[in-house]
Amino acid sequence: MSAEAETATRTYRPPMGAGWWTRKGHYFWYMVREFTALPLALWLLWLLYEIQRAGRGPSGYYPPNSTAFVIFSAICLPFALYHSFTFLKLAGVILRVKLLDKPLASGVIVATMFGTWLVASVVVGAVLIGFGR
Amino acid sequence: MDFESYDVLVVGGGLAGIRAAIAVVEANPRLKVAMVSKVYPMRSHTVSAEGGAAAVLRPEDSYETHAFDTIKGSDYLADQDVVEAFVREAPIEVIQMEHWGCPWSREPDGKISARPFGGMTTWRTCFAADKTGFHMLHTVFQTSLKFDQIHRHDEAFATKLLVEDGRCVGVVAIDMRSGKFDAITAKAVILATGGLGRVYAFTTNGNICTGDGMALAYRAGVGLKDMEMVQFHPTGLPFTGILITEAVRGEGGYLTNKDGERFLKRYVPNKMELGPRDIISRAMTTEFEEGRGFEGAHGKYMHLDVRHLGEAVIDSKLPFMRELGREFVGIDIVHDPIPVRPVQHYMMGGVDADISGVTPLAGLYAAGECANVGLNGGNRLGSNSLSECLVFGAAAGRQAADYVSSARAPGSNPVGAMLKDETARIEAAYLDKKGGDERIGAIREEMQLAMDVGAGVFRTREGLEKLTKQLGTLRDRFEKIKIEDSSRTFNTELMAAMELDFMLEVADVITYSALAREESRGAHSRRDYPERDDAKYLKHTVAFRTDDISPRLEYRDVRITNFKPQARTY
Amino acid sequence: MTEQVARRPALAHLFWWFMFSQGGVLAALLIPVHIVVQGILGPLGVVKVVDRHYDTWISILGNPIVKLYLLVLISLPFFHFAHRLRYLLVDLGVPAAKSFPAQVVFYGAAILVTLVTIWVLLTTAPISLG
Amino acid sequence: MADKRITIRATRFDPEKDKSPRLQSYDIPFSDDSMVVLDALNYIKSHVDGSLSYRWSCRMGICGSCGMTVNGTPKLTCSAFLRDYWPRSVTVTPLNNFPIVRDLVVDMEDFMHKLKSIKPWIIRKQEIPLGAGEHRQTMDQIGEFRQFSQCINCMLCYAACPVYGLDNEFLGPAAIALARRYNLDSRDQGTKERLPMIAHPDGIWECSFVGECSVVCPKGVDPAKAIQQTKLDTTMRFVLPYGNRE
Repeated sequence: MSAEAETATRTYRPPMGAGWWTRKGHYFWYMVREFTALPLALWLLWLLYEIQRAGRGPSGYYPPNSTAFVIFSAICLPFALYHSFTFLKLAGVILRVKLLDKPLASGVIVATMFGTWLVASVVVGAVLIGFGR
Repeated sequence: MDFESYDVLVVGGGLAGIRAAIAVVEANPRLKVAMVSKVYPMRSHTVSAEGGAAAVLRPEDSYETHAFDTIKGSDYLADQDVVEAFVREAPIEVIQMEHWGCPWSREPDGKISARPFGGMTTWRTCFAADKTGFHMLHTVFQTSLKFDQIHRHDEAFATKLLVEDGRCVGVVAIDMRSGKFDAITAKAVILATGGLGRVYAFTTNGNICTGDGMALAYRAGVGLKDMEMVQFHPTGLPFTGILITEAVRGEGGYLTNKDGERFLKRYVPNKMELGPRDIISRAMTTEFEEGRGFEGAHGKYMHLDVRHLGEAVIDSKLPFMRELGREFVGIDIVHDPIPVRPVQHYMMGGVDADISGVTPLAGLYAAGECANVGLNGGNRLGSNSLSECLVFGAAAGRQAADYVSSARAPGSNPVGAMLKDETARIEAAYLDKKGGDERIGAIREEMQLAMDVGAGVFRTREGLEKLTKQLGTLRDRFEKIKIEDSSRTFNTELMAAMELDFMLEVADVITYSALAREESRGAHSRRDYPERDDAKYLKHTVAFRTDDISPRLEYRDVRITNFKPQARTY
Repeated sequence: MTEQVARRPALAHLFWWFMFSQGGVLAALLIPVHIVVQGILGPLGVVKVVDRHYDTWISILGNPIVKLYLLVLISLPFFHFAHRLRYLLVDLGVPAAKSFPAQVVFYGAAILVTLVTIWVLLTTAPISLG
Repeated sequence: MADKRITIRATRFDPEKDKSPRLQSYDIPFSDDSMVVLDALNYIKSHVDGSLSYRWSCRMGICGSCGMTVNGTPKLTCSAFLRDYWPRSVTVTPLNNFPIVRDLVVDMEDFMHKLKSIKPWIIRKQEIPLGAGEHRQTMDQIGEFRQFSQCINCMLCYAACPVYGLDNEFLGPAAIALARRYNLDSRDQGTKERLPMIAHPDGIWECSFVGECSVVCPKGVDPAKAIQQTKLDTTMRFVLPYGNRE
């Protein structure tokens, strides 16, 4: 079609609307996935604050145990798990690993990702608990 | 008045058209090419071709056998010099497609693989799984994008060939988007508009296959050759007409009737499922008539059975068939037989053209299904048509490029007048017409059903004569059609009306050509003349338009070189 | 399309996406266990956790490997978060979040968090291998 | 059996008359269980209202022209069966994220430009002559790109992509998948030449991996995967010391 014709006819462009992500379950869960960044960021900032607080010396240190904090963590946890689950699954799908010149099935890669998650969690958990008193 | 002017104009954006356009700029990179297509090129019906493209590539194979298979398949109606040139060019074109990126299926050593096909004595059908046409079309279309000399006019419908001083100098086309009429001029025009399957009700052809190019040429005074030769493919899905590729039989599928019997042993005992399409379609029709077909909600059918091939072979060689079965019939071909019945598939006939696509009208060329270069005769062998599009598309492109180096540019004065006349004609006939009450859809459906009955697998004098009367009545009713769509923007109803006008024209030619050929040859099977008659009809029918209802028919000798006609048994 | 000629791979985008993906992996692998142990089980007294007592906490914070681990754990995910939150704004109909100033703000914040983390880790507990 | 009927609501828009699109209702016979949404539209055009405009051709899911939004989801109408909706009504609207030209017809010129911009053809430093025969390529090598070569340009992925909907500058799923198809072809040497377009700010980086493109793709192309893999490969080219090679 010539450029002239393109301008000669009017088209209608339906507006997208900021609420597009409410139209479909898949879009909604995508937005939830992206939103996980916010609670996780807040939780890490708390951790950073905790570390900084330890630097003020032994006299004023008290362990973190307010109910509000537990509730905050409990809210963050599902977001963290959702992030882990989606990220590892999607990363597993897109990664291409060749073993002996044969491409590895993505199911195997996803399983490996989840396995790594499990091992990392056990190791970190063991350190956090093992050095506790 | 100034018009967009090119050196070569290609009408049609399928495999033959795009191949021709590329051939023009390869022959001379300074040439400006226009490609006018009523759809975006990748929608062209080449996309639906499944099985493969024939070419002699394996050392065990030979040009002679490919030529002989093609000529025997044509029931000796092919021009043998054309076939001999074709079989030599086909491998070069298949390699060219490979260089352009076509994902041909391969042998373990990385060479292009081949599969057996109906009527071919050896494996020579190159394939890209079972989406060969799709892959070839997208490959050649995407490759064409690198040539800035090719200017596309997508979704522009050509309504008339511009003829000035006895030579073709362009087309009048309506831009679908704006509804604007334009004269697109060029020193040469290549028609590559594809087939006319929509003349029939039960067809594998897409909605766009309406014989436009044939009608355009016919109206410009060019003859249509061998139009009685309409191919019926044995294996279409009932109701939709979706094609189940011959490759299913090539890979070892069985055709069985309701008694579970491989009935082809009575018709083509030596080739069985690898017999040619015309004979197998007749065999199936005969079985139906004798009560050995399955009865279904959409008519009689046979079983095409690939269950014994196993899932691995099906998934590597016939994945699209499995997809189609799942998607459109709700069966898994790994576990269920496929219901099939004969379906209109291809037009052997077409615009009278020679080995280089040259038509009798100076400056006009034709290639692909819309042309008849003399390759397919009375029956085309499966997988010859994709190769034909490449070989003769390229030939027409080269020939046109050569011609335009010495041709002068069309003058704008007569073109301006012709554009005005054509615009006035269409406006009067369709857009500004008042008082009509006939629906396009109704006339089209009646034409299609009448063609199915009157000009189907088997024909008779009574049937064909009745059909000419029906078509005449429909033509009269067409004069009284009503266009409800008054908009200029993307008026598909106007396009459908013009397509129907073209279809009524070519349907007439099919019918009169079939009526006059009083013998049975290839796909043209007359109940009243069941034998081939070489003494009278080893000839091409060439139909010319007259002011009368019926065309004027001429006969032209078939060119025989090395293969004397003999009985055609398989 | 004449603009095509001027097009170059966007190396800045490439770098930020690389950081985003690294941060995403780390966040996915490590954050849940920290939340579970330090955020829920510890405060509820279900298990003994290293941050429940000043001396265990400060001694482990002195370990250079732990410092490095915490730096990676805290800073890298922020590049992930910055990227996601920037595009979350785009998704919510704020195309300005694609602009260069927005990139400076979001990725700058991640860099800032990294610097603060380094400072906190260096000033909190003296490095000791004990 | 009583005559079954079904209600089809279709978008009508004539730029010469209408300011904005509206829905028109048609009550038509649902005479055969094999009927698809496209058959319903064809029935309307042939028997009820000849002015309804839409594109279609092969009605076997390969030409890619009959993509529309059916009850909110982008679909090829030739393979969307009425029986899956009946007795509910079926609402057919044009593909989202494209300008509407007329009724159910959208403007896809934008994609045609984008397709060309990613150089979807084999690029070689040195062409081999035709006389030398074919390039050797194993089925495993074809397997590397086969999935991405299945794209029929039906535009369902663009209609499903909110990134494209929010900003049409985004190169989009099909174009990137096709670029990857050529990049992964053992015969091609053009990855570097395609890079400026692919790794452009409006290219792969804009994709936030919503993934709906892959959900709606009727041919299993998985453009989302193609895009993320291209991000990863492109990043590795620059991050790994030996990455920026051809």
